[in-house]
Amino acid sequence: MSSLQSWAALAVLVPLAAALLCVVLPPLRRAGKPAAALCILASLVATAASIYLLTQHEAGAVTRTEVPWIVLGGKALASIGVNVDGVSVVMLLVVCVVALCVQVFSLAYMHDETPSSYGRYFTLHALFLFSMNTLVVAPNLLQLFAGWELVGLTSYLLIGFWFHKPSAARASVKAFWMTKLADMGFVFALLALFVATRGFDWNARLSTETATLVTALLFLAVVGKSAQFPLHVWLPDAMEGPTPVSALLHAATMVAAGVFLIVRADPLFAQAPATCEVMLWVGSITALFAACLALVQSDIKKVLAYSTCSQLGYMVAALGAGSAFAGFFHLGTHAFFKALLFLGAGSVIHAVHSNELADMGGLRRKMPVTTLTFGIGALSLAGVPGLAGFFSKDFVLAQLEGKAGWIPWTMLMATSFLTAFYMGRVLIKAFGGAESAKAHHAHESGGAMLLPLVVLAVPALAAGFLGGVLAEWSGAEYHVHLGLTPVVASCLAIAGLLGAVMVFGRGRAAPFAGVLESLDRASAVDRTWSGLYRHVLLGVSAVAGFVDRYFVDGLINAVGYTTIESGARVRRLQTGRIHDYAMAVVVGALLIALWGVLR
Amino acid sequence: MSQWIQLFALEFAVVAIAALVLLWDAFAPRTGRAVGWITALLLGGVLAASFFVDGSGAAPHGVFVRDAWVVFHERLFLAAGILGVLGSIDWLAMRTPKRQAEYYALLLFSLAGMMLLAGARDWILLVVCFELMSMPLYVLCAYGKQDGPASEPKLAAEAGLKLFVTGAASSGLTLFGLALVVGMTGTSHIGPIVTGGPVGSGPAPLTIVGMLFVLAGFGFKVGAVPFHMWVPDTYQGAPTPFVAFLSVAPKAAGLATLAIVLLGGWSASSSVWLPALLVIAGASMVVGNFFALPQTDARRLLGYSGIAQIGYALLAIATQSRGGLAMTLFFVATYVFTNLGVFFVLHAAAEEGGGHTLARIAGLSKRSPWLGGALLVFLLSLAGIPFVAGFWAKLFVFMEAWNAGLVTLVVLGVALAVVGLYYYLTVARSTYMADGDRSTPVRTGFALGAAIVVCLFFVVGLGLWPKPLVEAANHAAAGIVSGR
Amino acid sequence: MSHLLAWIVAAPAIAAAVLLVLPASARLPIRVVSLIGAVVACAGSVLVALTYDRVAGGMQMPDDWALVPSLGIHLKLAVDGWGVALLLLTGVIIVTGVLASWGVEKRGKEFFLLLLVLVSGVFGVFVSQDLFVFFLFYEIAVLPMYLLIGIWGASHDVPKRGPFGFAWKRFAVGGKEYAAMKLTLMLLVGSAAILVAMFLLWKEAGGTSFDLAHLEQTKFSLATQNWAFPLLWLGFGTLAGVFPFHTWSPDGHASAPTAVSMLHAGVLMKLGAFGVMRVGMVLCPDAAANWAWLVGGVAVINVLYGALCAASQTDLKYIIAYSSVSHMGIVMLGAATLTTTGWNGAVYQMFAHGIMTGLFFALVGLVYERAHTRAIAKMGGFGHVMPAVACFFTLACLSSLGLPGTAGFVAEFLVFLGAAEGAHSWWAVPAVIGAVVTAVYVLRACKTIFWGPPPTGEFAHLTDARSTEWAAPIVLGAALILFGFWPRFLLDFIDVASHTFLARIAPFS
Amino acid sequence: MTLLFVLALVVTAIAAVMVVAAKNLVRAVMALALMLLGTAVLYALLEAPFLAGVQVLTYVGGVVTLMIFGVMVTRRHEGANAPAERIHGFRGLVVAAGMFALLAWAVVASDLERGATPIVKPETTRSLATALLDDHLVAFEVVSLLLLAALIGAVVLARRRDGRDEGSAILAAASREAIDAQQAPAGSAHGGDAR
Amino acid sequence: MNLTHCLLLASFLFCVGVYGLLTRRQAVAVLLALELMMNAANLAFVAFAHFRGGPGQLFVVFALAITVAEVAIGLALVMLLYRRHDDTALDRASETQG
Repeated sequence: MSSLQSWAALAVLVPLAAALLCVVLPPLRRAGKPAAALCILASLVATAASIYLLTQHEAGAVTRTEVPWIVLGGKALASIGVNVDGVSVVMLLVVCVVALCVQVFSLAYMHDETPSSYGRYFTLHALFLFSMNTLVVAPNLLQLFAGWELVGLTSYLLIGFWFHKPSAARASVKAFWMTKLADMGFVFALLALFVATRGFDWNARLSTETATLVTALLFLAVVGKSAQFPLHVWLPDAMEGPTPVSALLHAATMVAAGVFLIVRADPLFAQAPATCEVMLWVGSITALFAACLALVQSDIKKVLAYSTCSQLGYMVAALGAGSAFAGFFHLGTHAFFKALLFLGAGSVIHAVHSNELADMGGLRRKMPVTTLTFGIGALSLAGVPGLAGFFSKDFVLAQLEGKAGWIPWTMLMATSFLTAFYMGRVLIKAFGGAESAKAHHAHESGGAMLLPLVVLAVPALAAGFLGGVLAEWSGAEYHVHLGLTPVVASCLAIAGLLGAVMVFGRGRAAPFAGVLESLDRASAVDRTWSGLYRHVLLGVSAVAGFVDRYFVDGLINAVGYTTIESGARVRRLQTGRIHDYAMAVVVGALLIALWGVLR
Repeated sequence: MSQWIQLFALEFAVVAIAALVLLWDAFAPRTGRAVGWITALLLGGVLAASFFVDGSGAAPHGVFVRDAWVVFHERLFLAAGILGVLGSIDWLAMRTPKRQAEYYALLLFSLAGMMLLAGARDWILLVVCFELMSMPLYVLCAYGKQDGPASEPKLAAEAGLKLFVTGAASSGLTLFGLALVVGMTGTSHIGPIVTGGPVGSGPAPLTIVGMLFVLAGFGFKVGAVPFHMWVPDTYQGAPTPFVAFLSVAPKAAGLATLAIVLLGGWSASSSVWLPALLVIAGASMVVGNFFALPQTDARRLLGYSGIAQIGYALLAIATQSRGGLAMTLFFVATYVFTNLGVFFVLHAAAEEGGGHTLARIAGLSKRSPWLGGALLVFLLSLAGIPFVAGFWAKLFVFMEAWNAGLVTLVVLGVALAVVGLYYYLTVARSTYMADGDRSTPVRTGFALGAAIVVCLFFVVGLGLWPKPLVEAANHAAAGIVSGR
Repeated sequence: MSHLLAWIVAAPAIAAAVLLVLPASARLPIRVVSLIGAVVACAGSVLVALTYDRVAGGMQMPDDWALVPSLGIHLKLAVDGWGVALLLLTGVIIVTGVLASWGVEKRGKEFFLLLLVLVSGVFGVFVSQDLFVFFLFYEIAVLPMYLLIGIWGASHDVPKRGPFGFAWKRFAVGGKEYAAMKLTLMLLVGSAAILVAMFLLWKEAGGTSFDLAHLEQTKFSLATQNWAFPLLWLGFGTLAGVFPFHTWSPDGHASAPTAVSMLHAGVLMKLGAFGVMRVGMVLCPDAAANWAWLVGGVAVINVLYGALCAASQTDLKYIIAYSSVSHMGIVMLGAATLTTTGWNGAVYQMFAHGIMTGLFFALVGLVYERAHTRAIAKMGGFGHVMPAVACFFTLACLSSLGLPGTAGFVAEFLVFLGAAEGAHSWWAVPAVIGAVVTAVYVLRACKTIFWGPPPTGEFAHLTDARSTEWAAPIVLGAALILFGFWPRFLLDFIDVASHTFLARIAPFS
Repeated sequence: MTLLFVLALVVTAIAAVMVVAAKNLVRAVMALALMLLGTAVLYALLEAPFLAGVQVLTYVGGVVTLMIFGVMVTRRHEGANAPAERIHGFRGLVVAAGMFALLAWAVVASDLERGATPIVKPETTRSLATALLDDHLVAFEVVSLLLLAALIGAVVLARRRDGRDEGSAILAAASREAIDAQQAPAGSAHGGDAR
Repeated sequence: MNLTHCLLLASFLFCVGVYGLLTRRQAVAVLLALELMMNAANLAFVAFAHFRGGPGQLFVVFALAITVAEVAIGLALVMLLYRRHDDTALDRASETQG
């Protein structure tokens, strides 16, 4: 077990140790602060390990060690371990850094919680980091699935952190059920893979139709976890959780796990062009649809949630177009600036004590640092040239231009315009314009909250330039090419921003806003899902419950009843009169004799 | 003379005790429990003696043969007799203080009849012993019940008459059947039916009718189905301590007779009687279990359960194998102790509760846990739940029956055992789950308590370690059916 | 220790005997004696697990007493891989069960006495190698269960509806006596079927002995097997909650007191599945292969149907009882696949589900003792007043829906793999859907009870677990996680046994 | 010889039917006596003189008188004409006829005559006695026990409570009846109205 | 004057006895019927003894004793019935049933 694997294992096991300590020693957890310190220490160690790994790792090398986990008949059926290669190292770094920033941010953000729930919060964070790292460094698809489900668990627990709120309770359960429904795909994929290759390795050579089957099933899981079109309804509701949680899980890391799975299982997806085609279309549709919905949200976190959906659509489309690195690069940059945006929103909400954009306005004077960092994030997301977003998004668009049809390309172009447009809207509504009542006595957040914002602002600015280094590590080709797409894209981005300034600068509502608002309220997808749950699932179970209690059980009661009833009715034969008894004796003897003779 | 003494030592002793008790009561009448205890102790002495004087041999002309089979039955009947006496001491002393001796004397006469019956190999001796066993039972059914307390319905005549009329009809049938059989075979020895008919195809129709009439006659005493109607009514009418004895000893004797006659004598011509026996066994199981389901009076319920148990015993006899007969003996032995125990506990609870219905004995286990526990053990043994003797008994019977190929009857028996468990559990439910209106503990007299403890000892002891009784049964069965 | 197995079986029985002598009023001594009996048995089973030679496998630590030599019945004890796992499960469940029922006030002496007799019967079944003695121990569980539910149980009123309404005239459907009687009679009908099959096999094996090893050697004709296997499957299956004969389980477990439902759902239902596999499939390999499609098909119904029924229940104990039926369906599915993965998954699921249900019923017992109601609609926000119970309940829920990192996942995943590998790979689809439906009803119950605003009114001052009540959640919760993270500790035993048993069937399937 | 046999046979048969069909109990008992005599004659014809004698002595002498006593004691209200109604008349007839048909068929079907070996040695009373007291001595002793048991049993059952004998009971009942007869007008006290 | 005739008579007597047993309402009448059945058996015994040899006559001696004993106890029970119900009709004795 060379040193690289031991560091990776450290990154995974230290957070687990921290979480277990907090669980096993309730007084430590209930004390609040010490638990937080322990978990942040664990994240620090993990981040240090990932940075060390980054420095030590030479490009292209893949080192994997596996410990047999389930051994049947001498052969290792399933094994767990660590796999260090370019993709996992970068992802590990991204996850650890964002997690560290969010945890530091939470120190201040959650300070008015009771010590025991404060402790619980950080324990769950440590557990999340462990799960995410397990997923990232997984050597085979089975461990990846394990991390996948554990991440789903921590998302359930963290969304429902304030479990006294009924809406939070509903949102957390909804999130878990939707992802669990989608994970069914993952399980079937694993089964199909196991039947074909008696193993869970993603480098397996499969026949095209098995590859299509496996990849299609995997993609179903990705649609669930990364909130793609039909299964995206749980993400906006997931905003019920504390904002740092939204920042970490529902922006940067967890929802990106789906994309990471496709990047990780690229050898399989390469063998299934049909699935890539589907991914391309689903990604594009999600991007456009989510962008439209983001435009009309009044809650700042919902805007960012739909924006995440839309950007994930981008990544999925990129992977659909066959370039794994494009998706991965956008995933990396998106993680940083979306986390920055969410934390910025968190700082604003903490100051204004409300999520609604209407309550905010003119915060630039009261909260300069937040405004600056939030601005950098917004511009990077919008794709303003020079910032990180521009490089990764345009590389995605460049891939599309080359390989996919023109319709997805145009859809994504429209999305980049809409993205710039709604981000402009947020900037203006929140920071520009006159000061709202609530904004009047808002004040800049403390240092603990601002430090992470600044730390995250750096990669939001500079990450774009690391494209080359990243590509070299993960063995893909990348070059900043100045063709038609980047020019058109950046023009659209700037146009979007200016449009937002013009429209929202003078306080007018977005054009054709009415249509979009009705679109959001009447979001048929959400209602179909709840309808399916309430009427189909609960309806069928009610029928099953009735049938079991009154038919299957009824039948058995009936059998019991008839036996006893027959006993009661037959009882009348015992008349009590002596003649009948004598008659029985004589007739009995007569019958026996008759039968004996006639035989 | 010494040969006679050796052969009939135990029977002489029993009759001697009866005579002693009668004379003692005639000349120095005394009330209280002395008479009962004397009888019980003397019987105990005889039982002990049976372990020392084990003479075997045959009376002249093979009329009576004393072998392991007889010794086994003698000990079984003596045990049942002792427990029967112990059980009735308290009741008699309370009910008919002045006329106790006759009860014990009649009981002992019936006991002597049974003991002789086991060894009879001649029709005359068999019939006479059979009647000697039956007569006292008719009387004891009505004993002390004609002038009981006002609350208790005076069912003396009814119980006695029902048993008497069916009994007399059966003995009429038996005698007439016997006349035909003895006439056709020309000998009074219980042996194989020599086919008198010229063509030698099989016994003449008249002999067949005779044989089946005799089978019907014995069916009555055992309480098998067509002849079972007297059982529930007599159990309800007769005094409960006596019913305990009535439900056990005569049935064991009846089964012994059936074994002697069917397996010992007529084993060659089984084609005549086997189908009838199988039908009777099956019918007894079905009727016994189904009629017991709705019963609310514990005595009637146990009556029907007795009929069902006899169905299983007849199934074991129908196997016609030595193992089958051995398991019949094992089954009968466990049934004796179980049923005695159940009735004694029921009697104690009813005396205190004021009635035999399940409602009156409700909450017994709360009032006196030991008594409730004992009743539970006995019910388990009847139902065939493990680690009490009944479990082994029932399973061995089914095993041997299956081994002999009676597959359908075993399946029927196993299924009906489930029905059986239902009504045994209704009794357990009333004692354990229902809460009766009384809270005072049930006071059993010392004698009744002793009897219950002895039964409990045997039922649990045999449940934990059945080996000795199984071996004794095998050894005894060899006397009748040689070979496997 | 020479007679280790005999000690494990006898320890609870001896404790019960000691209880007989103790006066009913001696509250603490009764509990201590019962605990000692349980702990000795549990320690014994742990010792067996440690000393069992995994490499060699097969029957170990044999003991033999001639019970009825003339009929070839011997009290022959030995333990195989499966036995080790299930002994461990029984040991853990009985210790936690005794601790969970520390507060039983009504007729405590008889309660513990019956509980110990019940568990010594269960231990007996897992180690007996003589079919007759196997049946004897199997039957022992019948009567204590009846009394335990009948006396210490709790009743529900089930409204009279549906075509078979007339039965309400004679039975108080839903009451504890009704539930006790139904459970006992249905299990006895099952044991009647087993008895008939037992005779079938015994007769064809020469009618000399009931020894399982002897029966395994004899090659049974296909006709006998085609009769014996269905009987054994339905006989033992009734106890394992196989579809049409499962209706005793919801009523029985919902009415039973905590420790009894822990023991019954946790261990006795595994007895049924163990019986089907160990006696049914091993002794009648050809029939097992022929009927596998039916066993699997019914198991699939069990999984889905059980989950759907559970989703429609409003009473907490009924939800868990139906979830037991659904999870036992997974066990039977694993058995029906006739693959080593499937069998290992099945036995592991027996263990995992045993722990899970034990934890569930222990927690439900805690909630019921405090809130005195089981209707989940009335409850809400209990997480505030009893956080520990909420955490452990969530852990149990996660294990039952098969979250990786809990024992439930390992078991279910192995069964899914086995199903996919086996002859009818389509079985895996409904099984996985069943797991999703389980997720729905389990988390819905958890949300309704523990989440939401803090309770007001009568539930405001409910307390968390106290003194002995901590034992069951901690021990069982830890076991769920331990055997979820590191399954090899148990799986090696189970695997050894599965291979030896399956070798008999492999050539046929 | 055969004439006497046929006569005895017919008398016995008719008497038997009379026993069962008689309206009046006393007449039924008399019919029984006649039947027993008929049987005794048949025994004599079948060279069983000892049995004929015993039959006459025990049955006609003992049992019939016992029956008369039974009737008299229990039916004293009606005196001579105690009614003897019948129930289930038809069912009883069907069963009895069925039984007779079976037996008759069996007797005829076994065609006993063919193998009729000549009577080797007639059974003399002496040979009967030796058989009784030699071969079947055990049975003889047991019968004595049986009779003793029956005796004790009958006495125990029939005795009034605590020794008051039967006679005084009858007298007391009769006197009470006389007093009632005077007070109550004619009204025929028929059947056992509860005293 | 042969065996068949005697047996036919015995059977007839037996069946008349059975008829009496099943239909007579009075207890004493039932005893008479029983008496009839026993007597039929004795007749059969004697007939067989006469035509076929064999221990028939010995049986009769014992059968007589048994019958007498039965009648004694029967009458005692009838006395009880009378004392309880003031009437010797057998169907009075039907309080226990079901």
